[in-house]
Amino acid sequence: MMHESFEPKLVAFCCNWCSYAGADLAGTGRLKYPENIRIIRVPCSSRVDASLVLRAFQNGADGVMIAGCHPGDCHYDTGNYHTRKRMVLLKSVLEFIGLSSERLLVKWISGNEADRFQATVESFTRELKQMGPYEKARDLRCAK
Amino acid sequence: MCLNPLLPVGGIVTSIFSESSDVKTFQIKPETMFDHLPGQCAMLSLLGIGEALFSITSPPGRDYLEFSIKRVGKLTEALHQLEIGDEVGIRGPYGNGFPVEDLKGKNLLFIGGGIGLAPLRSLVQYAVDNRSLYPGKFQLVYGARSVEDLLFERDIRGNWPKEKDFEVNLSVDVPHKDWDGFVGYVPQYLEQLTLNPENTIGVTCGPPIMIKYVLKTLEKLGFPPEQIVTTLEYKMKCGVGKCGRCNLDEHYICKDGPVFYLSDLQKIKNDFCK
Amino acid sequence: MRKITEALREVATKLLHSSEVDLVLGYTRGEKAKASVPYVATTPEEAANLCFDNTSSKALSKYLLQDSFVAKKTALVLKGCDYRAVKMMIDENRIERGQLYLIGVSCQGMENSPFCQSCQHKSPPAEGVDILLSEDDATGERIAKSLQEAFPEIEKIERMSEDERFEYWKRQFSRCKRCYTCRNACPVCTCRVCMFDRENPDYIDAAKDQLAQHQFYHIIRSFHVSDRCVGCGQCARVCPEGVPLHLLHQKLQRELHKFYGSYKAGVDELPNPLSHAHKNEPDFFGKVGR
Amino acid sequence: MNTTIRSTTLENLLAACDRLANKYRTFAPTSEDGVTGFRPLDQMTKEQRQAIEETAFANKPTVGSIKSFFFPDSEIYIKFSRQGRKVEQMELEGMGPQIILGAKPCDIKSVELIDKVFLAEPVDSLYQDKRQKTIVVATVCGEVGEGCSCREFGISPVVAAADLMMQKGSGDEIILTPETAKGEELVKELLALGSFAIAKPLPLSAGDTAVDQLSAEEVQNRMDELFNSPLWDKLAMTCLGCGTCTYYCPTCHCYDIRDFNRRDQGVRYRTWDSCMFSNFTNMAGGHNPRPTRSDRLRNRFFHKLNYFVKKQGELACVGCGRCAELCPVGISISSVLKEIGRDVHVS
Repeated sequence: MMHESFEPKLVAFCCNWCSYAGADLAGTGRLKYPENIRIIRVPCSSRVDASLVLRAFQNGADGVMIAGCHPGDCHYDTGNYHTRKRMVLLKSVLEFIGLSSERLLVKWISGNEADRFQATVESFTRELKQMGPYEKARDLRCAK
Repeated sequence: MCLNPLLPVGGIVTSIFSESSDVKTFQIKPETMFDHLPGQCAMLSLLGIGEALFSITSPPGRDYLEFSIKRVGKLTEALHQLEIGDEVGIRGPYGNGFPVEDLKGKNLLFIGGGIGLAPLRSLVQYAVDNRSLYPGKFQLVYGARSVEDLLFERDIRGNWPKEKDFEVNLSVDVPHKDWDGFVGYVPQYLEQLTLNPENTIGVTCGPPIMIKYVLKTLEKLGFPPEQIVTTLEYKMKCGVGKCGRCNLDEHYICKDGPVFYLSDLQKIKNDFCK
Repeated sequence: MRKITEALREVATKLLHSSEVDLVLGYTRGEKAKASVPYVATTPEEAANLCFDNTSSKALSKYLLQDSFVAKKTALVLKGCDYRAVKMMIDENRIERGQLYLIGVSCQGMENSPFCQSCQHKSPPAEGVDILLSEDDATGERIAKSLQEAFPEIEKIERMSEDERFEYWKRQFSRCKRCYTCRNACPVCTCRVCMFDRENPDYIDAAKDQLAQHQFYHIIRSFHVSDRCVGCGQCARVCPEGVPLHLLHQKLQRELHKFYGSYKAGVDELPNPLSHAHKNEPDFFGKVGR
Repeated sequence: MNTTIRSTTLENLLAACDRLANKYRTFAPTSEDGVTGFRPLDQMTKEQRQAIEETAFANKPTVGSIKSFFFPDSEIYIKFSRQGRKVEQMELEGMGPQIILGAKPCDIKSVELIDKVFLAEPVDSLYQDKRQKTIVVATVCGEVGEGCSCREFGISPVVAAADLMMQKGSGDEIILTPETAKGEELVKELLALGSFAIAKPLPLSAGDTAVDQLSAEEVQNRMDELFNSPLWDKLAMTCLGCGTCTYYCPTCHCYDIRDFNRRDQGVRYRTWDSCMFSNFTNMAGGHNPRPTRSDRLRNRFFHKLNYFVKKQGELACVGCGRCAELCPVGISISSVLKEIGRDVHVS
């Protein structure tokens, strides 16, 4: 059941050195990607811990994406190793508590992969539209 | 259902004066003005950020309320970004205020420390405005950490020294090249001044550690506990003696205080400044 | 556990008598003969009140971080799980081994605790403690179970649909009042200032009727202890609302072992799995990105 | 003239309450995952509904007390939204009338103690509104429960001053005797439903004389003597500094005021706070008048056995036994009363 009118809110934590550069390149390259995305620039994908992801869902995000450098390319050497270790565990917790872990997407996107950034945002937005609005982890005192 | 005492009313900021790098004095006109005693406080609030109790630094009888606020935390930080014309929540007055009746006809010794001069200023100005009721000698002993931290320049160097029989003594904790006044802590300064406890009431307000030693020094200088008045400051949330946190023994500082005679404090078992 | 109690009293009396230690931290009979409670003996006479039985479950090691213990030479009664928590705090330089006299006890398992039924570290290693009191009566309720058998509820929850799982945990978390007993009783939750106690910035909102805030607290706390949990079972035992937190921690530990190999906090050496990361670890977000 | 009525079974009474759901929301004691507490009838499973009778007529209170009906764990009292620099407050929908079935004598007394604080000037309107809109139906205990000491605090387990008294008649019968106008009004509405009959009130035992009741005066003085006793440091050594004892104590009424906002909207709410947390008194400048756990623990017991007596004339404890049962390390009011000794009882 597709929610035609529903426009999902997608919060993307983009690592400054790779994914943010990729998103920037997509922009300068006139590659269109859905404007549902709200990009938050982080020094490294490992800056994002469980509390930031949950805070995004609390504030009404329908999907959270963490985009970092490909393992091995991290500007800080081991940053994305921590990210993948932490996020696979967070996804398990979300799943165990019934909070639909597929709304948390982790993707490695390097500085020159503008098309990969565009494709990821498009597919994730489509999936989120399919899943519909996300209420399970939202703080009900603030509007969507 | 009666009105909820915790609901603030609106107040417009009508003037802002920077006393120092981290203290600003705000003049606020509440929608419904309320009269107050010197030494009473009011809750200032910014919806979404927080609420805190501040002493009213303007004397009673004005058509505005003044608050001097030092930047120490989240709310005070936000208050410091207010501009003239902004709205702020306000409710009060809270606390018992200074015993203005008992002070009539007495010599008054005001002892302030840092931002602690704010509640005293309300009393000093009230006494100056009603000099006939308070004909005695006025002495102010006011200390701050540094020269830049001395607040209310307009009063301590401007109006008050010009008042009849009003002796102003200022001190700073750290020396400064063009400071020729006393350097050291207020309790030490008291011992050097000529203070005559006879028919004099000492009123003090400042950081807890200063109050602790000022009270000791005043007693040493012959002031009986009944002639020493102090204020205490605890974390306060409701301001109406119900939320339970600001108790000193069984007294709620927001309702039974913040002003206490030393004679009352000596009956209290708990030490307000451990 | 009667023999251990007698041996414990004897050791404690000797230690206090010779003032080799300032105090002995152990257990004593609770009021109304319910579970035994933590107890501090400071004189040889008080040592006679010490006891150890299958309700001496409270983890005692965290008290050592309190100012009232820091300057004292302390003797401490340690079950297998308690020893693991103490070892971790020593390795993390939070407490001084030199200030401690460790009295290990061979534990037969606390009453109705799934952790104890599947525990593989019943008593502290002899070389890790100053004295090891053991009692070879096999009457303890030790029916060794595998982790799967001891925590059947985890499979039951995993088999539920996503909505059923959400409803289950929503019902549990909605009873939570955030009294923080689970955190204060947890021997491995030892940050100097807990992020939930910070006021500026306040990471968590104090509302007790918002499921999102309860989820935030319980997910992050179980996250923080996932590679430190020593399986003492206190979190679930102390919760006044009966929230089965041990399932959350056990599930997370199981996931961690599945992804990154088994690690026994307080047994294997530091660093714990989540505090380091390497190139050759499996990458679950590589090709597929899901 | 209070008209006692009889219901054939408790289930019949519950069904009647369901039919009155558009006017009253009814709460009853039951258990969920092994923890007893009050839950609305409209959100109960079948098993929970069947567990009501046993929980309501047990000789011990539920884990959660009725305090939370009047002083909820969290309560929004301002809702606002912000456009630019202008802040606008929105209307909050009020609460409808509610019925609490099965409140115990100790919990009812604890609400009376909190009344002394919240209904004193300036009256706490949030609390007062809930007090006025709630009908309390008491169920007494047969005798003092295993972990309870209500008698020591002048509370008889067989007497309760509530709007209605619910007692077991012969067999499965339930007898309802109104004691206030609110109770009387509910009885009228129940009678109108036609499934109740007028009955003779059951003899209410007068409750035995205060057999070993503590004298508030004596306890207060004894506490003053114990101010510098090593007891507080001793208890504080094993105390965990958590909030269980204060959140589950029916007479604890301390609260915090907090703001929650996201971008341009938010709320200000009141929520339970605990004097056992250091943030309770920790000030922005870093000064904390009660810095150690021993200070806080002493303050908590002093408030109940000394300060409240000095301010309100009564001990702030109803002997419900929750602190003894729920404290993870076994510290409770009796740990202090033991130290106070025997000679403080009403002669």
